Amino acid sequence: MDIHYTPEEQAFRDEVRTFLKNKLPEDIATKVKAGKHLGKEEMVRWQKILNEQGWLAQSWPVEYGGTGWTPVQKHIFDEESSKAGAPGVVPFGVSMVAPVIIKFGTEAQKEYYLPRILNQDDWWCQGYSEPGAGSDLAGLKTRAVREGDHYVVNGQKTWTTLGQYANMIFCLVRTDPEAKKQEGISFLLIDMSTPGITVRPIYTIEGGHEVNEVFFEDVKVPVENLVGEENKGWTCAKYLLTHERTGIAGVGMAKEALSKLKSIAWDQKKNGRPLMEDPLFRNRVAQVEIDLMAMEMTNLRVLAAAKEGGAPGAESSMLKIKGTEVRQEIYDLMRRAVGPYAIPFLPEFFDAEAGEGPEVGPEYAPPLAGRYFNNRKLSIYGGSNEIQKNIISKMILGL
Amino acid sequence: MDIHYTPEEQAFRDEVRTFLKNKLPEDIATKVKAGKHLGKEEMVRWQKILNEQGWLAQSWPVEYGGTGWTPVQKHIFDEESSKAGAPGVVPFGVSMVAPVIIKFGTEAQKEYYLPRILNQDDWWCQGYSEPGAGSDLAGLKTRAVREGDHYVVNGQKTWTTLGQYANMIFCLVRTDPEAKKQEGISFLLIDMSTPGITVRPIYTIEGGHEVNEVFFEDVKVPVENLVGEENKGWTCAKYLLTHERTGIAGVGMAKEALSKLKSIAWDQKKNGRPLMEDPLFRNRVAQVEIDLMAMEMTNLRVLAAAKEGGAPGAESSMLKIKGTEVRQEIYDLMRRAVGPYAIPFLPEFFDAEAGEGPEVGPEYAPPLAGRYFNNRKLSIYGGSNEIQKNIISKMILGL
Amino acid sequence: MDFNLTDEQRMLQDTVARMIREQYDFESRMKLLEEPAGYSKEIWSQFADLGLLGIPFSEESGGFGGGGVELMLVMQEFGRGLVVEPYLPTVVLAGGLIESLGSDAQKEALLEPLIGGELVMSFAHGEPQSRYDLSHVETKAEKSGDGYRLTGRKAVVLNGDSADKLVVSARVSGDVTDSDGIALFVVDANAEGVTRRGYQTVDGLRAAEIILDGVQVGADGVLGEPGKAFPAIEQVVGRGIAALCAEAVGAMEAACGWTLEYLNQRKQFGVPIGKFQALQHRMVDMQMHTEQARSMAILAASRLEEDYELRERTLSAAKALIGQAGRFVSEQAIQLHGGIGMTWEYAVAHYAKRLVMIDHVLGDTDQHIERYVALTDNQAEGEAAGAPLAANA
Amino acid sequence: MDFNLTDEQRMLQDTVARMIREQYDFESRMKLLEEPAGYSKEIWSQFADLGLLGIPFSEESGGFGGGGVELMLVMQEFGRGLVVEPYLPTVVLAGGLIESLGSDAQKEALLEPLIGGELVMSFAHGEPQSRYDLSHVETKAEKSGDGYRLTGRKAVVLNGDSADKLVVSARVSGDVTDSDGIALFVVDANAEGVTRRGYQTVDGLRAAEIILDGVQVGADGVLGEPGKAFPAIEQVVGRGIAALCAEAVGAMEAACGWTLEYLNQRKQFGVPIGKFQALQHRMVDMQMHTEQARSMAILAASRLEEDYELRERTLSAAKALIGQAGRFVSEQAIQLHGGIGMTWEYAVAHYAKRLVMIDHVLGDTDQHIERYVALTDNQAEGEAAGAPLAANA
Repeated sequence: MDIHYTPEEQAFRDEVRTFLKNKLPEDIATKVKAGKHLGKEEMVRWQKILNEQGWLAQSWPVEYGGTGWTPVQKHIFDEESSKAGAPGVVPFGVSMVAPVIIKFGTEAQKEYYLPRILNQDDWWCQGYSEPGAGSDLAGLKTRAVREGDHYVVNGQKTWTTLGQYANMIFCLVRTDPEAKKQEGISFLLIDMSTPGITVRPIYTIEGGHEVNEVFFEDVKVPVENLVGEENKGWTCAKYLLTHERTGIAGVGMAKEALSKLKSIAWDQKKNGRPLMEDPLFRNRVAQVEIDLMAMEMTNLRVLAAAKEGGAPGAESSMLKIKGTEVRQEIYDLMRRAVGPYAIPFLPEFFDAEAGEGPEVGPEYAPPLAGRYFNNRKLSIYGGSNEIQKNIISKMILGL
Repeated sequence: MDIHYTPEEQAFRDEVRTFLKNKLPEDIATKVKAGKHLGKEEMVRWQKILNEQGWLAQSWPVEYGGTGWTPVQKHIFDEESSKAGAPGVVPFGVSMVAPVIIKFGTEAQKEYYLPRILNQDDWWCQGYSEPGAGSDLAGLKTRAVREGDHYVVNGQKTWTTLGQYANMIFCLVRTDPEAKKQEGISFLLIDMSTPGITVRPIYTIEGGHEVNEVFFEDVKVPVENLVGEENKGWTCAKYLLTHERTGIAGVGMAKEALSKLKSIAWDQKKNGRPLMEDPLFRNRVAQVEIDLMAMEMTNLRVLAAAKEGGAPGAESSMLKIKGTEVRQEIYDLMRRAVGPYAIPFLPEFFDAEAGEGPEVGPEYAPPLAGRYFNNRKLSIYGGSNEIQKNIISKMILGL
Repeated sequence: MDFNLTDEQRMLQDTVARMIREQYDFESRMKLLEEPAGYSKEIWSQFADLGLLGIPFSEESGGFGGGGVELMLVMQEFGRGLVVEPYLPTVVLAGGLIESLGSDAQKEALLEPLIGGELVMSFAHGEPQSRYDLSHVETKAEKSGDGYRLTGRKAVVLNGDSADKLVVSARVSGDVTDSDGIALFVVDANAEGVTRRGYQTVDGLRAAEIILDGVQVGADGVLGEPGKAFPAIEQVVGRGIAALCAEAVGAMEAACGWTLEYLNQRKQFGVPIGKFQALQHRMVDMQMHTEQARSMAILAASRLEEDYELRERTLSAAKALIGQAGRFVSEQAIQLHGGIGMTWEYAVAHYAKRLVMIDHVLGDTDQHIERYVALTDNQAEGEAAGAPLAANA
Repeated sequence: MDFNLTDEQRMLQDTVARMIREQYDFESRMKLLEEPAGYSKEIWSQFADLGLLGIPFSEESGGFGGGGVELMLVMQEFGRGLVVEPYLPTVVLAGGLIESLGSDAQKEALLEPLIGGELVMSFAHGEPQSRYDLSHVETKAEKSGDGYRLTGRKAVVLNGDSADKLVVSARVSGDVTDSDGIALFVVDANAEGVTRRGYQTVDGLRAAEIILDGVQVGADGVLGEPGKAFPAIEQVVGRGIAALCAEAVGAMEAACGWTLEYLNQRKQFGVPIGKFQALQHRMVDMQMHTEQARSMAILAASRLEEDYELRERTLSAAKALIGQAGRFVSEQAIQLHGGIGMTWEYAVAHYAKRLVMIDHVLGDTDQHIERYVALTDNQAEGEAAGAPLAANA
């Protein structure tokens, strides 16, 4: 048992650091570190750089252009990326639809879509959730009816993250309404420019626009866009859901957030002293830091098991819960750290460089309340933490 | 709306104070304040004093010797009693079986039992729980078969508090095994000296003996000891369970415990300063103090509603949960306050006056860990806090 | 002890409740945010017509003569409706200071139009470095003619962008955090030297950063004895705290109500999600926090007229508990709703924002527990711990 | 990075696990408490025969040469069995100090019988006023002949009642809480002037108050350089902390195991109570706390040989987290069991007591978070926060 990186892992870490130092655009890193939103151009620019380096498709098999990294290497990459202020890779193409295409797709699908994903030609989004079906995916209602060499799709998807940028969507649709709940579902790839598709923004609690509703009205989808067999889409969906999720704990993001919290708490004054020297506040920061330390170790243990071939299984549910709790706690402390300056709502500060007129509070303050509220989503999406506990109690505990 | 006591209520409080000052035996108060166990003699002695004053039967109708107090008066009495170090009245006779006898008993039963309860001639205990049925009372198995003018009782009761002192037990027994769960149960009064009854102590986590198992083997109980109708015992049980429980929040006890916690934390030193000046510990004490303040107010609101005739109903479940949480937190802080001196197990210190040889830690320390562990029971007995939440979610929230 | 409302109080409660119910549904409220001032002048006039703007003022000042309980009843309904009108800054804070310290002439000149709804005011007190410390005042007031000249900066002044007049605190003597040496001034919001940067707040209200660059105030603008304003500030802020506590209780009730409805209506795996025990128990926890908060709001309202220590200890305890309860209720209301609770279009998100932001106004949980401790340890310990809540002072 | 055990480590683990499984079931363990010394001399001999008493000692000292991981593996199994034998005081603490500071002669005289199971020792360090402060030593050592004379009082000395010899700390110079000026002595437990009051502990172990009334120690009883013992004490206590963390993880596993079994077996309202979602989620929380604790126990074991700051920061972090996790698991294990979990006859109660008491030994959660903060703020902030866990020092 040895928790240290091996010499190879250390060399890899150095390589990642050098790459980030040389290739990560400074404007992007600055925005990420300030907690500001990135636009599409910025995300695409970074993903192109990663692709040039051959580091975009971390979980693909090597023969398709994957990195062949071990879980520990992925962890190192995530950690260094967060630390450097590199944005996370938008997962819908490279980490979600691609593995499904690789596993279940036809040769034609692989040849067409995979290079386009790597080259940033397509922006994918996800059509899973529906208004009536949240954590209960099998209850979905969007219908696809075979008519000749097309499916005709009608229905509605929701919580489609960054759908406003997407030209492609992968969808779960019901192809056999008679079948039992999880049967009769198919996995379709749909071009967003097809007539009949409407995207409507959903504004979230903090005023941001990350998610969308997508409406389908008599949308014609060629049958060759079916992945896997008709009515067997649930297999694809399950594969995707249980597909190894190295980064689910968000250790790198949490560390970055913690480091930002500390710098804010050193800067803020309470009764003339840094807030970081307030015993109560300092204790809370230490608590979450220790919790994060333990979680990182738990994450490494799960990764190591994954490397040995042990399936991460329900352990990733634990990491999801713990990881979101830790991050939510950090965002909460950041909001509280700035006192009354958490109150102003200055959305122009989220994206742009600076406000006009007299500044309002310290530069780091404006996004904090919004970030706290926005990150309530962490314990909701990707299967709410309650659902994760149900999974653990079934899979690990046998209850 | 006025949260102050009326002049009448103030006068009553003074009366209670004077009574306690003059009549509460000092040896008893000292033991209670030190967190030591009382013996049977001490409890009986105090209850006789209360009875002489006419203050023992607080919830009985006046015609049977009750006080006729309002809920606020009962609250005042509880609060002053706790403050003075008066022991709580053992509830099984005066507060549990007596109201059932008054409501459902025959004239003969009332005439015989009620004076004996007031005079401390009988010590009652409760035969409700069974090994197989915890919070699910209706599942009980103890059988009573009518044979001539007797019932023959077979079965087992458990968690019988202070059963070791009792000469009488009131029991729920199954008289009709064919009936649906909650039907076919009867309410019997049983003399503990009847042949076939065995009492076995249950020692609890901290080493104390408060509860017992009671075994019944062909125990003959005269039919005149049936309360209410045969097979309608559930009505008595429900009446008893929902019977107004003024003191359920334990405000007085919590205040006493808090005051003790504070005096311990002022006495204990951490890094050369009183522990009470440690910002983190002080914050925790303040938190629980504020929580208790809110709970007392909630309790008063519920009492006021009860005075106006509004049934306390599920509100008492809220008070039960909150009251036990607050007390458990206080006991936890006391244990933590004394540091390593929570470790020694000195049961002779719980009851006797002082140990031998070199003293072990401060005088107040020995019972604290035991008290913490023993009081884990608070969230379990009388319907666990989980059961209380089920009740609230059904009764108040309609879920 | 008596928790019943008087007939008058019940009438007041009914009046406000009806108005909120009828005119302040969620959609209407969201439209008000787009008004130039961030609230509705029309509704403000209705408040005036109903007498609400005079609630806390004495009858001599033309008010209703209401106490803590009346204020609580109004604010609780405002909390239910997420009311955005500037009741707290105008009526409770600025108005309260004028009534407390103002000369007869000032009261007459200011309170009458304020109660009538024609004059909207704000209390410009907090500063960029003050955090929640009430005595932290860097803004300087220098003698100038028979008045003063004010220089400094005020931060997150609620409704400071649209107020007609401001009550501004400034220091005439002492160190930055001394409670002695603070003075109050009535300043025209458009006076020369006043620069305001207004903005929306996270919870849909309005506030402003206000720069005072040598603003000249005449003798008639000096409120009370210069340098001695702190006790009045503390007392009026205390009333503000009680008001916020009551507002929070109203908002918690609404958030619980929405959540309960959702649990009963939303189905998953074929049953209403309110059938899942883990969610039921969470709902119970929300309700219990709300009840504890309600108790503290009542206690705070009931002790506004008590002596300093008991009053301030109670207010700090109340604000501390309500900050925690509000956060719990907010977070769980969102969590139990799932994604929909995260959306701008859905009321729960806005209740959550208001509740969390209330903890950033007039001192947060941490600050008030600290203050509670400081005020408690001043007293004889035994007394403080064992004193019956309902005991007369 | 590699979480696999070596073959030797796996063998060690299997050996201890088998022994605990076969000889240390709950009933047998409860009988041991009635032994005169509070533990079984026979099992102690078996530990010696299996080589367990030599685990942390170097091969030159006749030990096994094990590191943190080996210690962890042994202690974790001890935690599962609620082992009452004095492994921590004798082997880890007293033995550790002798190996760390002892002369060759002292090592030879003491470690050989200790590893062989013939000599049982204790570390008499804490005092009535020291709480968890390691440098608080009031006991005085005064020069006397070529040795010292010890006067003072030691508190809650684990297994101090039955130990043959004690390692006693006493002050040769400096103020009560100075880390400089502390010396260590080997004292015969029956020496003149030593009075012991032994007692059982809440968790079924034994401890003693020890009064030293002018106890004479010869030159051969002085351990290391007088006045310079503190760094060794800190390091050996650190090893003790790692040991307790591992023991706690074993006990948490057992408590979770009992609870899970109970949830599956106990029926209420006609179904196993493990079908109730609120209880399921609580069980998940217990499991998650245990996993987090396991991670910290591994981290603590892995960093025993790192440099001072990293090592001590990690140990304090681990002890802090494990104190909290242990309390949560204990309280919930009892709660989920209901009444039965409160009974002396049922194992869960005893796991709970051990877990809660571990937080009272060698520093509790509060003390270690405070220490973690002090050690962290010494460092460059950015480094401390962002440093990857697995980074080589």
